Amino acid sequence: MSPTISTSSPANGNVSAETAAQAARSANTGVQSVTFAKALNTALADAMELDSSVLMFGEDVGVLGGVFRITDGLTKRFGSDRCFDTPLAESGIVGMAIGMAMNGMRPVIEMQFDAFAYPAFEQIASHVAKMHNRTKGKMPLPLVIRIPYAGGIGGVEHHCDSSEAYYAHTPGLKVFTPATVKDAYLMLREAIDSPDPVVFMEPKKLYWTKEQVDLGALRLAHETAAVPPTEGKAAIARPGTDATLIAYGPSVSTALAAAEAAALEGRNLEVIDVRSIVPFDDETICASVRKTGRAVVIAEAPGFVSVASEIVARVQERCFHSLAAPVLRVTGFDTPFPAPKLEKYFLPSVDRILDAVDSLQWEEEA
Amino acid sequence: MSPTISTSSPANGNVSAETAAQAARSANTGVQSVTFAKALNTALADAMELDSSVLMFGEDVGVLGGVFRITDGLTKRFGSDRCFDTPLAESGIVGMAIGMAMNGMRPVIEMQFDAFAYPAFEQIASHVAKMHNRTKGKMPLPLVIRIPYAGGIGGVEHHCDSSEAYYAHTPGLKVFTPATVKDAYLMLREAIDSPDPVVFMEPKKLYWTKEQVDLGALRLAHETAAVPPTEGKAAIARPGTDATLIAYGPSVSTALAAAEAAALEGRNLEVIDVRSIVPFDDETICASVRKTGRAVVIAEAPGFVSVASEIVARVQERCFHSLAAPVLRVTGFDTPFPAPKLEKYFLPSVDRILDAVDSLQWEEEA
Amino acid sequence: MTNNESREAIEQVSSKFGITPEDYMLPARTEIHMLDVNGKLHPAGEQGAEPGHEYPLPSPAALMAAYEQLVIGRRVNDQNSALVRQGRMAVYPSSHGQEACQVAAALCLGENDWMFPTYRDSVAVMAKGVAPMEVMTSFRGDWHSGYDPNQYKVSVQATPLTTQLLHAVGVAHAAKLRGEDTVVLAMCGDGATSEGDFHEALNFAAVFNLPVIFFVQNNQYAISVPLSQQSVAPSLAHKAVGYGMAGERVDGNDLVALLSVLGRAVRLARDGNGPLLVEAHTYRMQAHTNADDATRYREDAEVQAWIAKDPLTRMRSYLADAGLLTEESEARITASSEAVAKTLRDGMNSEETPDPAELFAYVFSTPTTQLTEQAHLLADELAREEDTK
Amino acid sequence: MTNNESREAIEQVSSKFGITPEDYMLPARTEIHMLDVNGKLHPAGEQGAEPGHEYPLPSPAALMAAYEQLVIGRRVNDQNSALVRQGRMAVYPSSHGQEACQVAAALCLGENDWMFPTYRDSVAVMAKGVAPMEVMTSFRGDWHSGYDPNQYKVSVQATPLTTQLLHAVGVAHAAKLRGEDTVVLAMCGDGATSEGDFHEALNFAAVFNLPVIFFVQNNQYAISVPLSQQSVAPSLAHKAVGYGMAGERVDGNDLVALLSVLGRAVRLARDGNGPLLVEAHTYRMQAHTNADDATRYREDAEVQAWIAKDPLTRMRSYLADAGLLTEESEARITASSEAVAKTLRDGMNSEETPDPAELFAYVFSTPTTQLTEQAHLLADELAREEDTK
Ligand SMILES: Cc1ncc(C[n+]2csc(CCOP(=O)(O)OP(=O)(O)O)c2C)c(N)n1
Ligand SMILES: Cc1ncc(C[n+]2csc(CCOP(=O)(O)OP(=O)(O)O)c2C)c(N)n1
Ligand SMILES: [Mg+2]
Ligand SMILES: [Mg+2]
Repeated sequence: MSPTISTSSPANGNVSAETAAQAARSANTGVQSVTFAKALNTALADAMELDSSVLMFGEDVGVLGGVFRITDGLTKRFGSDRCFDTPLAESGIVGMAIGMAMNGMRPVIEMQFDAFAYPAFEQIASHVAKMHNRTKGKMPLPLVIRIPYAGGIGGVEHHCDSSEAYYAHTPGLKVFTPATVKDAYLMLREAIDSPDPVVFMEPKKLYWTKEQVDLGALRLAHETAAVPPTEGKAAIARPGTDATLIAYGPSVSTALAAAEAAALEGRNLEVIDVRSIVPFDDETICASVRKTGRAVVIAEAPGFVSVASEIVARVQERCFHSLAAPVLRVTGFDTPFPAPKLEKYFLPSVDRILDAVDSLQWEEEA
Repeated sequence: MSPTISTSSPANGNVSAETAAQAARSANTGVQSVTFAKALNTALADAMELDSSVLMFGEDVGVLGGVFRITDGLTKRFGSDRCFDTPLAESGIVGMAIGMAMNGMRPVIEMQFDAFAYPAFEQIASHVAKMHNRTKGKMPLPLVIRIPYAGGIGGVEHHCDSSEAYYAHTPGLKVFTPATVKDAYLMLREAIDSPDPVVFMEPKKLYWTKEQVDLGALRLAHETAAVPPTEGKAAIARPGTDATLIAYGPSVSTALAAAEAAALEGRNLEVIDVRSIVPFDDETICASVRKTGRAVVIAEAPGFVSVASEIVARVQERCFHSLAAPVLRVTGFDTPFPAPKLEKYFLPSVDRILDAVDSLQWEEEA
Repeated sequence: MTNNESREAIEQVSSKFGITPEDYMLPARTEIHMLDVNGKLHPAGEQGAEPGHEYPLPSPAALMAAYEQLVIGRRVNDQNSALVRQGRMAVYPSSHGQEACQVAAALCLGENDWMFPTYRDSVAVMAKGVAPMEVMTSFRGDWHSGYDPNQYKVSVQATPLTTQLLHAVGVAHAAKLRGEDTVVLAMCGDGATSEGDFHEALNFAAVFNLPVIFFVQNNQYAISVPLSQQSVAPSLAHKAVGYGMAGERVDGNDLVALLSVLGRAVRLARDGNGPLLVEAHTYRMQAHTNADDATRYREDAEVQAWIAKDPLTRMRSYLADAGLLTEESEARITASSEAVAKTLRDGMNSEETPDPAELFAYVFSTPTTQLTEQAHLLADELAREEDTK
Repeated sequence: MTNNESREAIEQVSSKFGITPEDYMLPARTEIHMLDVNGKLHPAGEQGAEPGHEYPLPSPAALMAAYEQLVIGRRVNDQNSALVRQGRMAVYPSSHGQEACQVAAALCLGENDWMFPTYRDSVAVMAKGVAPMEVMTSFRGDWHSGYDPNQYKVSVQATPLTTQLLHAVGVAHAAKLRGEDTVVLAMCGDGATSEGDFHEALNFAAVFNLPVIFFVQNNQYAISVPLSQQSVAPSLAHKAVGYGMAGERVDGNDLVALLSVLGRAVRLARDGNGPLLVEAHTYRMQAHTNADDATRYREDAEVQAWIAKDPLTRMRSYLADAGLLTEESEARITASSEAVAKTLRDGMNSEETPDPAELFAYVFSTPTTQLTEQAHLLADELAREEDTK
């Protein structure tokens, strides 16, 4: 390991890094078919290029590029001081990241799978979330914990947990989860820029989804602040009038599919992509529910004491008089995530969402 | 450490244990002023006396009797094979308890304070909660994790977390929390008897509260099944008609005080003590809300994605047409638990509950 | 007091061997190895043993029984990898190359002794007697675990790394409290030694003086991360002294040495001398799982070099040279390995699929009201689906 | 490669000392001690040092500076305990008896070096320069931490045991990546060594070859649990070899030995030889905190025996005998310790109370909409309360 860290930003005059950066930039120019994984990878690379204090580390993120290849090529491009493997210990990874953030770095760390972040829970709940507050802001912790989460990939036990509730319930953590390729890029850049710690939940079933996106333009838009921030901002994924489906991460596509199906039956559903669980966008969501008068919240995690519960609670508190029916939930069951052959029964499905929508007491309108 | 474990039940003919047991029993006979801590201590002793597979271990629970003295005297009475200190490692404590439960024991373990259970989070979420399910019931885990929790004692950082949401969200864990001296005894006995793992949350501010209780009679009632089970059963702590306050653990006394204050103003509030967070008693709670038409949920934990959120969500889903107003929450703020001098502002107070009750849209009745 | 018991045990055993406790706890200067790469027995003085670290040759019968399991183990690994390639099994982390460790881990234990395996230890699990199709339940994706741990004294194959070592400690502790002489063997990989639970498990076992063998298969990689980035200790076995227990390292591709080292460890543990840490040096010949691409992080030359150390060929040469392995016995062993392979193939063909209602059946001993409601929701959906068919 | 750097560093340093890497990593056969209980210097051959584990006597100036801090430290401990007894401070975990460790931990570091203390290390925190009243913020119950870690290069006093060792590793790693020669000293107790984070921190520091001194104050108890129930290792310093780093143990009531051992550790670490583990044997003379009752778990005789080893009297005798400590210097030192005590007493009298609005101000860099709403709710309540007064 070399004793000094060289920023690889072009300004620094590092020729080979500059070449790599240019090559990367030109490869990203123009509208192309881009995977969610590639968008995340590019966001990391762009952030690392811009700021030499951005580091990436975790298990298998170096030469291998991560088990999902999200960090592919970063070690090669930025060196093993900037993107590297650690010994196999999640509490160690988070704890070391805390110290690095205390000392001027902006670490981005990867937990290999959702359930494998649990060994780090004390470091996350007792330090990542609290250091800024404990020191009255004198010791902010700008770090990002990337967590591939949720199911839909036929994964075995411990590889499919939707663990966002644990983090969302812990004051001091921001919790983001993108559902589109474009948001994957923009929200990860925003997370890295954030002065506060962000738990960045990546729906692993989306890694291989594609969209037509111009990553170069997104970079420019982000770096010139030409795009509105996603932090604390839900997105209207599909405008509608009759009822609101509120979803995030892996459930947004299911909600959209349900809305398509409902449209065939003559119901025009609005779909909201929550995106930023903490901070939460009451405004957009309540505006939608006040307009439609009906809402279903969709999430993969077991429903009990979940983010979905919170959304239901908030919506009924704030929109009570606009509601024509109770706010319903379609969530994972209150069971451990099942083995691959059973996951289709566990996960919120289009049919289950349509059933919930059907039960929103439409008869009373008539 | 002696190689064999001797059951200290009288049947076994162990004279000194028998004498100790008799002494303990006669000391507990008759209605007396009993602290919450003493009720827990007696429940442990009674369970250990009855069943030699019940073990108690953790940090400082041996000679010291625990930092809250809940295990006081157990090592002396049952020997250091039955109640003992471990090295200082919470994941180790929970992990070893899992193995003991796999091999015929019924361990009861103490986490010294709420936030110090976090190092054990992986063992709890990935094994305690899942072993029974993973093995299709072939490997049940009858173990109890005792966690002193919540504030109200002027404790320093990490000593006052209300962490029940983390456990309640994790399928496979039962979560109990008593609010009365009688329930402290009965619910701990039930937890130890349960074939399923129970996270037993003890509101530490109640440890020194007293009630007139006959522990001997409670023991008999429990062991002859002469009392109805508390698992999955909420209690009506105060009957009322105008609105329902739903609380648990440390918040029940606050809710009762608020109800008393409201009574002076002519409002007759029903107070429900949830007791068993998992499984949850929809029946009792919904019956109350359907009757009163109004509800406020009270809990110390930060409100976002909390048990309180869940209760609000369930109640509005199930009682929507009976509700005259949204179900409101009075909870801890979405901040880390504050330093001692600020905790009074953080904790749900009688006034804050009364404010919430006042805003339940009474005007529309008139 | 527990602690005194541990201290005394270490002092007694080391004085029995005529060495200091520290010398007893530190591993012998080199790993223990008995067979060279050609299957020839190393001369006694060159087996790595030293005072207090002495290892006798196992009996011919034990060697032959182990060889049979070795052949079966290799067959199981290759059969399962084939089933995965054919898309008939969801995932299989192969222990190809590590079969000597797998077999020794199972065979060193008595009937009432427990084993705590990982995802990679299916061969050890079968060698301890678990029915092959019960092992396959999880790799087929039917349910998380398919056998009854109590029946076989084999815990579930652990996925969250290192967590199982603590369960092993608990099982041993419970047995000890009841006065049973159960020994527990807990397995993990080189990568897993970095987790905090490794530390806590070894310490608990030592402080409570429990009969647990911690058996680390150091196969040089944790997915893509080589040992050198996992630890810079002289060896993983050197960690033992930090807990007050004995550590030893052994050639993990040498079934003879493994049987001897693990066999002695089990005897020492059963006799009340407390836990031991055994590190076996071996190599993961294939990718981490079928989902992994090992060419991204290691050279083929490295893999090739380990072929020369294959545990199976070494053991076969040794047994043949020793006149223990005849053509008939070889044929019989091949036949029994083929029979296991057939069981696996046949099992994969059976079309049994799990019942969705079981989702709710085992969360608790009795489903809660909430779970029963959810079960009805699903049953109702499925019934309506049936109707519309 | 990181790992090679670590390995090479250990090989180089041990060959420089003319011993094997293993001998360098294992602690010297006995603890290092320089002053006997009467403050007489042990003869050089009886200080515990051995080849590769050699410790020079610190300079007179360094000893005098340390003695001053020792006197202040004792005064701070006793003043704070008094304030707690008087109900003027909420809680104070005293390091009475451990002041030599406290002082050496602070004084071995350079200005840009970082320290990671625990709840018990207030004296070390002050000795590193943190203003006394800023330390008191948390013990008064005003806020969780009262000083700016960056300003003093002193992290917050950690409560969740052992977690801070990993933060120390991170700080060292960041500094190293920027080419700075910062050394980091991370403190914990004997009990804390049992936590998994201890293992992970030492391993990370070793693998990345970071300049971190892990300094364990083994004061024999974790609340009520004696060391013998925490570990049965030959010593806690023996854990080092399991990570490939050097360990040493030292008399923790001997300020001279502590300064020498920690001073050398800092030099070795700064020179790129990687992390070190130093275990100091000392004793917690008072209860765990004011909330604890130590008579429940230890005999008074045991406590009394440690009075004879008091770090302060030993150091005073030595300096007086050596002619370094005169009546004037003693008077000056007493005066400066009284000044600190007065600052503490005065600080406790000031009636400043925290502003409830601050509850919401520091959760994030900017309060979220939700927090702002909640802040308004509270502000509104308080305003109404004011009104009704
Ligand atoms: C707590 C935890 N973190 C991460 C993982 C993901 N993971 C599965 S296997 C593995 C590598 C394990 O390496 P090693 O312990 O050497 O065992 P091997 O696979 O080589 O047999 C990793 C990182 C996991 N299963 N559990
Ligand atoms: C993770 C965690 N578990 C439990 C505790 C409660 N606790 C506070 S101090 C202490 C004993 C620590 O002993 P040791 O490490 O020897 O330090 P000492 O107090 O003796 O200085 C315990 C159990 C804690 N603070 N953190
Ligand atoms: Mg490995
Ligand atoms: Mg201590």
